[in-house]
Amino acid sequence: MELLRQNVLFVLVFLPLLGAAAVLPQRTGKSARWVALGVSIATLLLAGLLPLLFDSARAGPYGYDDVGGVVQLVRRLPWVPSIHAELLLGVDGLSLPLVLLTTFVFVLAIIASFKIEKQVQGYFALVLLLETGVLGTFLSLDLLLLFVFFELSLLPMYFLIGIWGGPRREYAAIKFFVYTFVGSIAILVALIGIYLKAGSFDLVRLPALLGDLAHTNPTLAMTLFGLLAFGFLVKLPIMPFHTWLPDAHVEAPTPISMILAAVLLKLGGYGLLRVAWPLFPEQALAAWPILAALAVISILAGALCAIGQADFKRLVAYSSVSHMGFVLLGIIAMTPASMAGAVFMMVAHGLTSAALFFVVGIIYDRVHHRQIARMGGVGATMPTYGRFASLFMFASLGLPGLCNFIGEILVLMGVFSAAKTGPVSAAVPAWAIYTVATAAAFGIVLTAGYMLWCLQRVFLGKPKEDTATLAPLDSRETLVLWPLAIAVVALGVLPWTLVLTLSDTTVAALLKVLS
Amino acid sequence: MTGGIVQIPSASDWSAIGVETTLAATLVAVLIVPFFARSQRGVGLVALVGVLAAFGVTLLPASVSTGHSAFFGMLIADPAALLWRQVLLLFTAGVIGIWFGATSRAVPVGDAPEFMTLLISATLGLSLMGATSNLLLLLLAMELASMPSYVLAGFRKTKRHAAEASLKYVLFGAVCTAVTIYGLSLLYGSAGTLDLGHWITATRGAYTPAAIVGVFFVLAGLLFKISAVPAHFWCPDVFEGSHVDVAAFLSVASKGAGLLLLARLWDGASHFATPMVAGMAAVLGIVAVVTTAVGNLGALRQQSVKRILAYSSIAHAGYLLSAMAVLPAGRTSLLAYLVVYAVMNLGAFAVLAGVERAAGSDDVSAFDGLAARSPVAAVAMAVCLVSMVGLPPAAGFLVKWKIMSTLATAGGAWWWIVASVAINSIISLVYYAKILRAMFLRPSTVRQEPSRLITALASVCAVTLVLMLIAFAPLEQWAASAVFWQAPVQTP
Amino acid sequence: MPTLLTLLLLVVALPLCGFAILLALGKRLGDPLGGYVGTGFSFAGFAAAVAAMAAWISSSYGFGYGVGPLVRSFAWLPIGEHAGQRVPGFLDFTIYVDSFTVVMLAMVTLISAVVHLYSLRYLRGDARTPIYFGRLSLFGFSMTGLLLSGTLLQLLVFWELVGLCSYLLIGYWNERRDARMAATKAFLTNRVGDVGFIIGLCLLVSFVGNTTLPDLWVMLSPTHQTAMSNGLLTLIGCLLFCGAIGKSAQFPLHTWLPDAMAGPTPVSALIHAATMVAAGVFLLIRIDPILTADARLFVVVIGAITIAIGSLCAIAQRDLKQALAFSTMAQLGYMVLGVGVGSRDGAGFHLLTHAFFKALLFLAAGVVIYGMHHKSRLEHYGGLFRRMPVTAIAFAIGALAMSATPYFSGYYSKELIVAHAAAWSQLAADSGRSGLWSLALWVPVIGAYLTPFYLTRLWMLTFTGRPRDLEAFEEAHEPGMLSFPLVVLSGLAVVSGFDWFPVRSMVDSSAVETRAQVSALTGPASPVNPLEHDWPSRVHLSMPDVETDTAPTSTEAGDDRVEAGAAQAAHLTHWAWLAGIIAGVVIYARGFALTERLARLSVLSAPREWLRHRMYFDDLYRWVFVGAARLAGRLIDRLDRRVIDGLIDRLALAYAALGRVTASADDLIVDGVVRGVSSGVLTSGLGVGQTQGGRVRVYVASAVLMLALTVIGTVAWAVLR
Amino acid sequence: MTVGLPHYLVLAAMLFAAGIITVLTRRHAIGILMGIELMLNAANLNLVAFNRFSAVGKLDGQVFALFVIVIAAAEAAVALAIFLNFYNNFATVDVDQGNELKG
Amino acid sequence: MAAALFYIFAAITLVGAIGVVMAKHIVHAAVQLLVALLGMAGLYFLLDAEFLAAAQLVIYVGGTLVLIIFGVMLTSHLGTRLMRVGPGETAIAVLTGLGLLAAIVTAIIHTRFPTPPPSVEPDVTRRLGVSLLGDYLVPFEIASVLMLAVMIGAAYLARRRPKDAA
Repeated sequence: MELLRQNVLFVLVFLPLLGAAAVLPQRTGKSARWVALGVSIATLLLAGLLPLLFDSARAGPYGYDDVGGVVQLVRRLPWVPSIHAELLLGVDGLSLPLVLLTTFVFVLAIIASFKIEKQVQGYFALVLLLETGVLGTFLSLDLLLLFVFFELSLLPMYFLIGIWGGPRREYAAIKFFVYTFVGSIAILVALIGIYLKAGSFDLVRLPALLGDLAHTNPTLAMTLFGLLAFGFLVKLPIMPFHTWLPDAHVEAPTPISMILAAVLLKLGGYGLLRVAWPLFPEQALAAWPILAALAVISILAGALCAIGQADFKRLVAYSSVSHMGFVLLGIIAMTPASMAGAVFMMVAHGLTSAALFFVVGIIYDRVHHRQIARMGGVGATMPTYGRFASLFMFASLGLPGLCNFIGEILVLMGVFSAAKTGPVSAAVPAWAIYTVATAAAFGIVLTAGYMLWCLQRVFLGKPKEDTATLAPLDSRETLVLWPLAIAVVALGVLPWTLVLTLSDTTVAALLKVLS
Repeated sequence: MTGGIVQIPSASDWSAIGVETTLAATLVAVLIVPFFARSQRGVGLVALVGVLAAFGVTLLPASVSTGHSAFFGMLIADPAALLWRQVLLLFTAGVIGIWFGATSRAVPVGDAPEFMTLLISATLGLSLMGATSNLLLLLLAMELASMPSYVLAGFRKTKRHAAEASLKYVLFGAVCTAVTIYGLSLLYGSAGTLDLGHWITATRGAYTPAAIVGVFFVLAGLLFKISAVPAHFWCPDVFEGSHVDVAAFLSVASKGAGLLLLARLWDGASHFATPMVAGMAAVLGIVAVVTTAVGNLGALRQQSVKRILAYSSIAHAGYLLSAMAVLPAGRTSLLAYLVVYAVMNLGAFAVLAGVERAAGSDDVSAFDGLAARSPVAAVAMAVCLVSMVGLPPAAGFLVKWKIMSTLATAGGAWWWIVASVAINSIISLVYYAKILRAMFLRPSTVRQEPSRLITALASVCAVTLVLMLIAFAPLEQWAASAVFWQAPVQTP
Repeated sequence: MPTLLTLLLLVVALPLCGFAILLALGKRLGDPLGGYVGTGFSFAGFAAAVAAMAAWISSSYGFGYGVGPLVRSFAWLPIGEHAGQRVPGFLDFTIYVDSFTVVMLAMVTLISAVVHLYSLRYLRGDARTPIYFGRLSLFGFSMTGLLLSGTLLQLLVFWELVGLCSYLLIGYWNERRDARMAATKAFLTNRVGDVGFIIGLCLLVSFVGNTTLPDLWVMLSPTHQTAMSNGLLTLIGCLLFCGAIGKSAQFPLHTWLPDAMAGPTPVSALIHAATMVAAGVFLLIRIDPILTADARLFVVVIGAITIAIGSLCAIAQRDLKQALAFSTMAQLGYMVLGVGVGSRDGAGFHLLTHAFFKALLFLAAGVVIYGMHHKSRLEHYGGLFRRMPVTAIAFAIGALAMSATPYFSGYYSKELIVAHAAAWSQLAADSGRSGLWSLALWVPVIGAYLTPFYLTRLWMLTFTGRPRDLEAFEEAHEPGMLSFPLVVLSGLAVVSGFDWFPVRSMVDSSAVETRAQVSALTGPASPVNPLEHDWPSRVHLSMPDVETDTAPTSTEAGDDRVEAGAAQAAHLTHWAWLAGIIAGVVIYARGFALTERLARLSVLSAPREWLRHRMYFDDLYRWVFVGAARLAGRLIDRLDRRVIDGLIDRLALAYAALGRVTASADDLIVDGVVRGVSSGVLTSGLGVGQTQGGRVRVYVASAVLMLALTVIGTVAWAVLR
Repeated sequence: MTVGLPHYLVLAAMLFAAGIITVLTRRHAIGILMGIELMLNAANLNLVAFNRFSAVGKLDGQVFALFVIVIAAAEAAVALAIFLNFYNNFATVDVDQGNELKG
Repeated sequence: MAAALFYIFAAITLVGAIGVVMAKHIVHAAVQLLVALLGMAGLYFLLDAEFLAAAQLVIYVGGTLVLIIFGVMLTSHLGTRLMRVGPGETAIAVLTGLGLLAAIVTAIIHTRFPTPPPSVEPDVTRRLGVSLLGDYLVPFEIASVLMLAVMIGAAYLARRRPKDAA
């Protein structure tokens, strides 16, 4: 048992990598697929162990479990002793839900990838490599290691879009790469500054080590925070750094879109929660007006953009921008509800966006285009599919009982209460908070607007020429849709039991650090 | 040391020159072998064995020294020199590997001995460059490194480009050498000694105007070897004109030797906190920034991968010089980067050699669809390129990080260089990505794939790069332990 | 107690089971069978509700009829307990049951059951009936869940779910464009209102950290320590009311309701007449204790405007269902106004009676439409009494009830509201308000005139005169299975107003129970019951800017006023009723003949067009909001692609250009600087035309030049120093 | 005024400058080489003069100068071979003609 | 006397050097170079470096210069006169050269070189020889390797390749 507790995270992170190594030499695409699926399922099962090993009731400070902190299953190995960088993995309430989401979505994405025919071994190896990168990012507690994994997730994505993508894949891949790389470099520079000031990369101890930097050198602290925030906001993405996202999504193959939306965007949010905020809470407060404006702009303009889209997938992509605005808003409000809402929103969006991209993929496989105007009545020709799609679209627009609602309402409640309690209330005038929150609340209407309008045009009505005869869902597609549907409903009904109970103590500990 | 009696070198003297002796023996062997066997590859094999034997010599306990001078102050045996020899010899072995994999069959009968002779004598010179601070030996070593290189650049003598490359190289080099020698004479005159170590400790960081002129002139010669601005012009043309193995050799061996020599001199001088020294550091910093920028910007619009790698090597010289500027603090980063740079360049050039051999062109388009043809080579190349960008999962990330953090530690104006490195990394991404794109995103145009040897060599490099990221500590310790030994000041 | 709770939960769970079964097995069950399953579950739900009502009335557990409400909380989202949340458990799952809840449950399940039964016949032959009944069951679940909700958040959850069901059922015939447009419109319009609701909710959370109803009442009362300023409380009240504006189709978010008639008629009866639209009023009744006088004024204004719009538009509609929809709007306006003027009981009472008679009217209209082969416009009707007498009588009963005919249920409930309105306007007059305030009385009174008028019009045009569409008339019929629900509802439409029938008494009792609960929460030690002065009583009068202790809001004074108001109201409404019916009979005795003639007068044609087009609200909204959103979407998208991406692309271009310029360091430095300087500056004109010089030489020259400049500079610096 | 170190040094500097100018003004490869020889001689003059005037006792400067002469010879040999090779390929020794590698 | 000799030799050297700079014909330049080298040898004599003077004459004049002239003859049956650059570039070159000259001269003038008492020691040539095999053993050997490499390299490049091998 002790052996398991000590090594489970390392095994979890590197299992997909081993899987990638196992996939490459497969002789046939078929065996590569099954090996990849097996590995991803094994990873999911292993991740499923974590909630059992993780003591979610432990309410301690934002520290390691050896002193009763919330970060558990910690394992450290030496890495670069001269700069005190370690191979340091650990899990807490912030990372655990995202790890579960990641492993879950990867299994589904791999099932969804069974149709890939081109260079199958390479494809699945890259997907598994990507999984290692993402899991590593979520589980690293060493800033340098986190950055390494963060970057590691960049390259496979570049290839996955660039090789298996649509007609403009090169453009999209390079745009994605350069955009996020610029963000990464910003993070890297910040990393150096942080290390110089703190002499450590230990994320959990850094807040204490950096303690008085805000007072001794406010300019430096602000610069470092700005660099970090910029890097992660690009990944999130927040307007106006978002333009890589629609292109990347439109060109990426369906499973990759699922992963990109469900998991990779979360790296940005996670980075903000794990790195930028705990390290520089005061700077985050000082930057509040800008960040809040960006969040609101993302919510509203993202939604308006989605209304204006003629391409189904672009629409869903812009909906991600809008939803990620809520995540940012939840993070910046720094109240228990808003933080919990942001964490939950990340998970919920992970499920709904993955599902929606898969929904788009299904119709694309049948009509070979994504023009909303040329679709119609799909609900009549493919009733089961229509029902699934409606479920996910309603989930995405925040219908109660489905998962996104919980995230949105918690974020909104949290932002409103930020005017009364928490660190933000002391730093920002209440009217500003109310203005931001009210503006964000109107995003709900716009979200409903584009989703319903899309639903109406694609799924309702009489079938058009392109959608008159469509093959029904095959078993593989159903196999992907069902788990997502169940998860979307289950998380909407039992948000606490399934997700938030894991994160609550960590959020509480984190808030102590922030205030 | 009066001139009357010839002194007998001691055992420690000989141990300091073991590598060079071995190389000289190899030289002879290479020249003799053709009399017995007219096999091209046999010659290569002999050279390879010789180089590896020399590497073996570096591993002998006798070669390890915490620092002493040998041959009456001519040579210095210290950890830094040892590190450089090890890197150089392994790298040269790698270059011979490239030669085996991509060139050997194309070499006209009878040319192999010449090639190997030149290569090994250049290696000998480069090896010595890392182990001396005597002005005379320094000059001879540089010349011994340079002159065979001039010929190597034009080794494919029926090719117009090769002829042009060697012409440019020799002219540029000769002028630089002449300037350097003039500078050396001024240095000699300003302190009356040929030992630069003594010279530095004697001047204590306060230089006369003549000495300043001398320093700049010598620096010009070293920058030529490093291919840094303003003496970088030769680099792209010569790389393009010469064969890949030669280009690979020049990119690391020649550059590294120059860097090590400069580091040795500057390491001694930088200890003194005088305006002159600070000014020198500033000059080096500016040179570093400009070099990086010129390298990266120059690479942007290139279509020839060889040229891209040439410009990239200029850029990397800039990164290395950035670390150089903050010596002695930057020594570990500099050496660690040098090691990683050698590995990643070897891997990239190996694949390039294989591709050029297969496709008959070094154009980016020759890389089209390499991932489909030879996935292993493509992945290895990708790892090397990613490492050059400075991204995980390759060691290039950590060493670039180390340079940046060293500069940042120095603080103040050095932050601008941190910014320069960061911005340049972004720029560099564009042209490296061009190759990545060709390899992975484009359909294949040619059928042939790089030879197994090349693929294996590149994979070894790639794996080494990844391993060095994971196990960075040993590399770092190695670099950290490679100190420059300073001869104690002798009272006249 | 367990029995009661079990029964209540059963009421909620049974429709959910029905939904689940229909969702899973619907396709296999097929047309009639799926319907039977759904109907069965709904009747079971009704049975459970009736049983619960019985248990409630006879309860002796410290709660129950006249004693106190049943409140049960379960942790649902205990966010922030570890972070030291000020009020823990603010996101609990709470069941709050009082007499009003119980009677509402019975009403909802009853009408739901009846509508299920009705739908079995109405939709016979439609292959997708399992889906229909599934959605109906989901609605049953959501609506009953809404009624049991003990926190505002929970209310919001079910609130949205009923909205979803409404969307799904309006759009049931989604191949019809009007149906799917109407569905989307309904959902979106409701969402606009919901934003207000959500903001209000969030403000509540922000200020008192709780949304549980009994707690809210206590915490927001003026004497409690977390008391908020009057202005803020008003704002919160208005925002929460926004939700009701959307859901109950109040001005200005009323436009979706007439469109919603595109759904099947039973759905209109259940959702858009009897239950869901009344949820807004239900919400208002729940938050009634925290509404300030200013908020009430806002509520009154909205209610009055809605009464006016609904009543007027109902006159001019040519479609039977649309006319009824506007009448629903008007009646909801009455309820809303009722809450505003302090007649919480009147509103609740009217809600229940209205549910019965309006469901009756819709179902009767449904029979007509079904009998006339889904022709719903009045032009096709006429003389149908002969063909469908039961329906005609049922419709007449419903119309009479709604017109507030004495001894019909609507009379009692509407009278109560008008009486309060009269008292309220009198209070306004006493405190020196302008005459405009008396509109709070006059608008309902005029509405009371218009209601019998347009209902008479509808009845006359449908059932009397000669048939206008003979072909359809010949085939018209009324199936018995459709008539049965009419009979049931007709009975209820009559009796539900009487005192012995457990409607009024239940509504009144809920006030007592609520008071008991508030006392229990503040505890016996508390010196003052925070709600002592003005609540709960049958009268709840308050006026903006009037000090509570001087204004006659005390129970006795209020009662006096209401007594006086009731007399005045009875006086006014009796005449209005009579006048309305007579006018209706006179004008429409001969079908459209007289109106056509009247319409030729241009004075009358313009208003008729105005009313027929629903006062052009729809067009206005379409132009302003929908158009604006799409335009903004398109613009921002363009901005995104052109400007932001354009900027990026342009940066990339500039970057490339920079690369091109600097990349050729050779060209630039060599041919540019050296040659440029030499030829341009020193020997102008010579260099450019010269043959391109060699390169290596210029390399050397550049390098030497740079070295020379450095050396010269440094030497100069060193020497001068 | 006796002839001292500065005289020699200035003369060497002049030679060096002459060499530089020669290098920069020749297109003929061998012409450039001659300029380089001049520069080397300037260095040699420096070395010998320094040895004579300011580093007496040892013969470092002279030895150095000797090696420079050797290097000069070697360099000339290599350079001429390369020129010849260039000439074989380009049929000229005009270094400006070697401009195919650029960019 | 020494001063006079210095000025004479200096003049010869300078004349040769300037001749090299100015010469229009490559062969003329070679001749001028010869003059400069001879002048240099004279200066070496003045500086008590007899062996070096001899080496200058033997190696430089006898070896290098001959090599250069060979080179000229091997390559210059084409036009050799016109290989000069344009006036603009010439100006730049001259300015650069003169600028450097000025800088160096300034530096020299402003530098105080160590001036130990001059001591004329005999046996320069012998001592040279000893130190070449003593202190300078390594450079001496390296120089030999260098010569070997250069010889092989130069021979390789200058060698005519059989037609078929290309």
